[in-house]
Amino acid sequence: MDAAVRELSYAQAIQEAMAIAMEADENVILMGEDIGVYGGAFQVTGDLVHRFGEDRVMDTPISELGGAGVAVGAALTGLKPIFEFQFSDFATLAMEQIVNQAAKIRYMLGGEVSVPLVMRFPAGSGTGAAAQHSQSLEAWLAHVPGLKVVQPSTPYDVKGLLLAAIADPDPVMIFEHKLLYKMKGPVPEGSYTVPIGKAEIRRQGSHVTIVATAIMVHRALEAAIELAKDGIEAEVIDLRSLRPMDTGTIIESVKKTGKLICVYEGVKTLGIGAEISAAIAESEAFDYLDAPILRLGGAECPIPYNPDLEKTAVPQVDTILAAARSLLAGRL
Amino acid sequence: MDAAVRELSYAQAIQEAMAIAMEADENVILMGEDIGVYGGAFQVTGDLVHRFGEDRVMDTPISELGGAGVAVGAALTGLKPIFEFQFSDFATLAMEQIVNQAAKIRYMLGGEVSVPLVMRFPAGSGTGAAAQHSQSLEAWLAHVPGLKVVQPSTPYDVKGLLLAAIADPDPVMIFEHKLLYKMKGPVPEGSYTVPIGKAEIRRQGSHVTIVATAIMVHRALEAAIELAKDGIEAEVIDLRSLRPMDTGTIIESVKKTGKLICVYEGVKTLGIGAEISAAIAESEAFDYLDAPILRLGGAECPIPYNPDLEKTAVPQVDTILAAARSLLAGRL
Amino acid sequence: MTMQVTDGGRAQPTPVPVQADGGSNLPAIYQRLGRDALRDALKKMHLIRLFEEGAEKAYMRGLIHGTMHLSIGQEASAVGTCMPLSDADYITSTHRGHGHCIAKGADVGRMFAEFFGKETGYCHGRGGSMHIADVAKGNLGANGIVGGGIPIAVGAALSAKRRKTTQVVVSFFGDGANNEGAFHEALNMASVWKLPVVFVCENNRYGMSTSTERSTAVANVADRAVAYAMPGVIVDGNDFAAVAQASFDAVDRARRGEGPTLIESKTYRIRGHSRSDRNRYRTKEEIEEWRGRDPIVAFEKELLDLGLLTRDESEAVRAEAEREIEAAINFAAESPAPPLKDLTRFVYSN
Amino acid sequence: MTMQVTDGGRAQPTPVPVQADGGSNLPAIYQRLGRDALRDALKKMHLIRLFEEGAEKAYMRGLIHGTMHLSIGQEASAVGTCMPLSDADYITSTHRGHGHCIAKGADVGRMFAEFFGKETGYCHGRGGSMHIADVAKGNLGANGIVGGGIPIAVGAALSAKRRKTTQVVVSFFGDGANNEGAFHEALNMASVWKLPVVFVCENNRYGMSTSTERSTAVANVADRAVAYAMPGVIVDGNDFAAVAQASFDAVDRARRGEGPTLIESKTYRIRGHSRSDRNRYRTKEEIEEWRGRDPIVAFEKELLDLGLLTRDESEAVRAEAEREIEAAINFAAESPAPPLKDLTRFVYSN
Ligand SMILES: Cc1ncc(C[n+]2csc(CCOP(=O)(O)OP(=O)(O)O)c2C)c(N)n1
Ligand SMILES: Cc1ncc(C[n+]2csc(CCOP(=O)(O)OP(=O)(O)O)c2C)c(N)n1
Ligand SMILES: [Mg+2]
Ligand SMILES: [Mg+2]
Repeated sequence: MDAAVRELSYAQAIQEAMAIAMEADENVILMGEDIGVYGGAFQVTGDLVHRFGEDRVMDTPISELGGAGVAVGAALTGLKPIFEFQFSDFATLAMEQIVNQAAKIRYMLGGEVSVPLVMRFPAGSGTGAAAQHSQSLEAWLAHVPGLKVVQPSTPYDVKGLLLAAIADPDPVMIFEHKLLYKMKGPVPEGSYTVPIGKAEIRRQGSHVTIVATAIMVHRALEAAIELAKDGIEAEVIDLRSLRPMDTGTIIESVKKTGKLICVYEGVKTLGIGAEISAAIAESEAFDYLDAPILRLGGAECPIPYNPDLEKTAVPQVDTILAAARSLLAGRL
Repeated sequence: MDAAVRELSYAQAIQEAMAIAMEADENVILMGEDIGVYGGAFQVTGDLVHRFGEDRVMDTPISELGGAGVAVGAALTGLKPIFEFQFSDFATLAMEQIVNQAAKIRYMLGGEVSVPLVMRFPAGSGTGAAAQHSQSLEAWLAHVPGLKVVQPSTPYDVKGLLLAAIADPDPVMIFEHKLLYKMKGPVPEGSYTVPIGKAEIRRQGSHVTIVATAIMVHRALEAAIELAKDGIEAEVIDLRSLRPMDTGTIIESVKKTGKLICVYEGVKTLGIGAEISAAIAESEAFDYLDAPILRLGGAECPIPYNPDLEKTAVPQVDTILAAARSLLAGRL
Repeated sequence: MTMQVTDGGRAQPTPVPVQADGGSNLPAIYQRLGRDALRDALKKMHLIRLFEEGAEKAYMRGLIHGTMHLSIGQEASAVGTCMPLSDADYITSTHRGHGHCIAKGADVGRMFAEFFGKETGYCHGRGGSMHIADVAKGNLGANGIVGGGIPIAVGAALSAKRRKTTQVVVSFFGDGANNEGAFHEALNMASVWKLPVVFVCENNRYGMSTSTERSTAVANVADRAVAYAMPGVIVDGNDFAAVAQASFDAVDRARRGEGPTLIESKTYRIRGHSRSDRNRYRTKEEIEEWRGRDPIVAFEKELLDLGLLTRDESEAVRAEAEREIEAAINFAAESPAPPLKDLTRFVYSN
Repeated sequence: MTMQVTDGGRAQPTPVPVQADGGSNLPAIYQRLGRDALRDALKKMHLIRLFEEGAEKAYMRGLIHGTMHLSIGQEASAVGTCMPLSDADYITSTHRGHGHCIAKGADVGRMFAEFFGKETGYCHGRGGSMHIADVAKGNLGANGIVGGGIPIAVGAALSAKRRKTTQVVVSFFGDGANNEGAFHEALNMASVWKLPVVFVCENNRYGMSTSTERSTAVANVADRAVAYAMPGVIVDGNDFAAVAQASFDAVDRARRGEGPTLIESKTYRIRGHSRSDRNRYRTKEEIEEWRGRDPIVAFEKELLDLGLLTRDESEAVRAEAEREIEAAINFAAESPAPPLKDLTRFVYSN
């Protein structure tokens, strides 16, 4: 990447994407709880309200179901709302509008309408906010046809994917890991998009494929550096899009490495790793597999409050290291 | 099974289980929309209101979120509510109470309470009710630690699993396929339980393992009969419990057959088959697999209204036949 | 009613002057609407009734799978409410939505085609009865989720306001829906943001089997309007003039930028909730009593009494409606089904 | 307050007779409560204030991860509301729940331990500040979901009624919560079923940064009570006597089987919403003004003026509270953390 490109935090990159879209199209509006003068619970909208006014950066009442429905209705009739859930956990209140309405209206109406809606979900654990503010529910939405679901792991990607989402005529759900908000990285100025539905190989390797999402991409990359010291070359793939999923890139990698580890923060059972694993196990890559497909996902419990327990509840660098080493033991 | 055992429909078996539990324990109550004098949208509660009174067979207002929350509060404080969603699709309105509260309260409170709650979800397509009344969302709930999730396929099992659920101190979610309600089968009188967490082998076979859920069990069994005519012996496993899942039974079967097909009605991507496949691909059974793991799930679209499209959207006997034949082609 | 629709969506009725025998008995709203509009309204009410009866027959003959929710008895409410609306105005509708759809100007042929699951249907056979929409005429769709359309309507109103049009949105829903959280959240936001939306609760006394007495803490749904600082209006939903008047008042108010109104239209569904209803929760007497208050009969009689319609015209209107329905059913029956290969078409735009 | 708790849960206060200088100025509720209960209430208010300040310091010293929501300024509301409740009565609480927990009789040691994530905490370190509960004392728990506790309270009330006890449930929530669908659905059901529950909205003027004017269509949350056909009562939430009186009235009514009440307790949170709050949505003047209405200062002064408390006693009450808090923090700091191997303990009962 161009060394001259300035660095932005993940949160700033999101804000910049929204500002660009709002400058370009006055039908783009932001909705959410405390996104105005407060700047958003994670300071993602920041000062946008001063730039675009309260009519376009709308604080909603604490009404997630109704708010989501308002966004759907607005999207159906000419606006392009970007709706922020304060924490992704609160989407549990709005699943009706997201799943029964936003995802299905176009289909139910035989293509006569579309729902150009973006929803943003601050997700994940690590902030000490306990069980009701730390969930990773992306797998739920990735299960729903009619939605597109992305989970960017870098400032560059979140800006590009958000701009792609805003340009997309269909509802796109963006899962943002809270621990990434302060992460910095190069972000070009101006408008660009990252295609929805494309994974990205973050590190090349020949011994094992590690497919990771969100913050786990960074943990996987850290683990890969350690593994390289043992002579294990891990290929790290950042999944980026959950629906549609870029199985092609994973298949090619597994054909090369013969081994697959999926790393994700959502609960292991039926988390996104279940789909990655199953997609590979039913693909042409099956014949290249020479070891079981491992999944490292969230523990089978709610996220605990105690910080040490909390860390134990989701994969860490060590978890990945141990898994990769045991998978490759005697197989290199 | 004892030939003298009378036959009941699946709906009658549910009703009988509820009546037995209500006779035995006056703290068992039923809640739901139109479950009283109307008898329930699918006539499952039937005349129970006349037997147990309106105080124990409570018609709620059309308030799924609040109703579910009331059930949680009642369960926390001495009652054992059985809450009926009129269609499982409406659980989208109550995910907050189910997932943030019912599933997590015991954990969040460090074991100081439990939530002995049963929720019933009429699910599935095939009734011409279109996209918002035909979903199979069991995978969502099976993703949530703190819940137990079952999906019985026979009148015998639904009675036994429901009685096990009522006796269970933790929240148990029962997915009932609407097309099964009228299906008849032998059901012993009196109280008995079917253990939560145990799969059942419905047919023995040595060439391929078919794991199916709900109505797909019957389609798989039909397909197995056809396959047997070609000399293909399919082992059909009825998963029954999604959380916890009985992977042991599947692993044993796959060790024998070397081939696995998962058949389920939920959307293929991240449906229950994803978990079955992934659980096997990471298990000791991996080394016995000699073909890709196939998944036959719902199409990647909302359930359409037109009846022929609707059928095409979920696996049918033919789908299973074709998949099994192609998987086994040249491998027998 | 002749309408001139401006860009912004304001309806410009050009009423044919009324010179009726009715004299001072003539409701002001009839004066405002004019003869043609009134006759058109009557025809729509007939179309609704005949559509529902046709649907019922088709169901009995096995032409339809699934279920259906008929609005027989509620025709005045649907048609009266839609009188002030132009095609540029929006409605959101419910599972019991055939009447709203016709009232908003839909073609009964495409409606039957949808009902029969045909490619020529409004939703290309993908949606069926519970999702019939007619976007060109401003009907954003029926909804299978009780209360699901209410926040969507508020969103459409937000959009109308933000895009600086004079479009108004009407959200239909039932008495049962008024206990959904979506109702509460949506009405609150509409009021806080002063949006051009009219909430029309068609109170037919039951949500499925559950009477409002057993489900709703207040005697009238409109009593809840104070909780949202908006006017709450109760009308006899079987009285076309009363409904139309209340709707005009609320729509005018919304167009003036004064915010939302909650109208409660008291009516009754003559048929069961859906095909599986055994009517155990209400008495035959109650049904008979309401059958006696048939809104079409009453409206027709009123127009005749006021001299706004002759017997011949009345026959002609009905006959025309019958012909349209017959043609519609034929069109639908002969239309092709969607091709199976198109199963996943329409999931995404591209 | 000396309580005798019967099986059924009815509180039986045995008040120490009040002979005060206050004479006819003495609020009736003080007569009812008696000196000991009043002094106990004052101590609880001190405990809450000191707990919050201790929490704040612990946070600053990095002893706590996560966030916290302090109720400084709202002490009279929490303590006053809980006066008529016995241990057998239930409450449901909120993210801003430390005060409710102490008011309901919790041990501050186990509370701090929970806050510090320790095994000795009320939730064995699994829940933290946002989930502190004290089931033995009837506190069913704080809740991280705005409005999440309201339907749960209604369920507990349903249970109390069905089990034929005289238990009453109080559901605390904020002004922001009154726009959640859960509020609407829960209040409606409580009213339709006449359940023994009291809804206490602690209106501190903001839901995070959003003022009630910008979020809520009505001037007072209590104005919404009519939508549920229940009494709506507004009290000065910083006036202990007013809160206690309103709570007794509502709880008595609930125990008599007459159904729910909605109390709006007008108060103010002096601190920011949580640690990340920069107070951009309100003025310093506003905060200062409310600081002048400190409920503890006012209550203490009132008790002194009425002769219900001497200066010495007042010092002693405060000193006792300080000692308890200090001991609590030490207990918490020295307590062991949960073992890592117990990560999935408590997910299921067996
Ligand atoms: C969220 C939701 N809950 C329940 C249902 C099932 N259901 C369909 S219609 C209906 C009754 C609705 O009553 P009301 O709102 O009064 O409308 P009406 O049928 O009387 O026109 C119910 C319970 C549903 N479709 N959606
Ligand atoms: C369902 C839900 N939406 C949003 C939030 C984030 N949140 C936490 S507290 C809060 C403000 C609540 O305001 P109010 O009910 O007035 O209580 P207060 O904080 O003023 O005590 C918000 C928006 C949440 N926890 N739950
Ligand atoms: Mg109704
Ligand atoms: Mg507040």
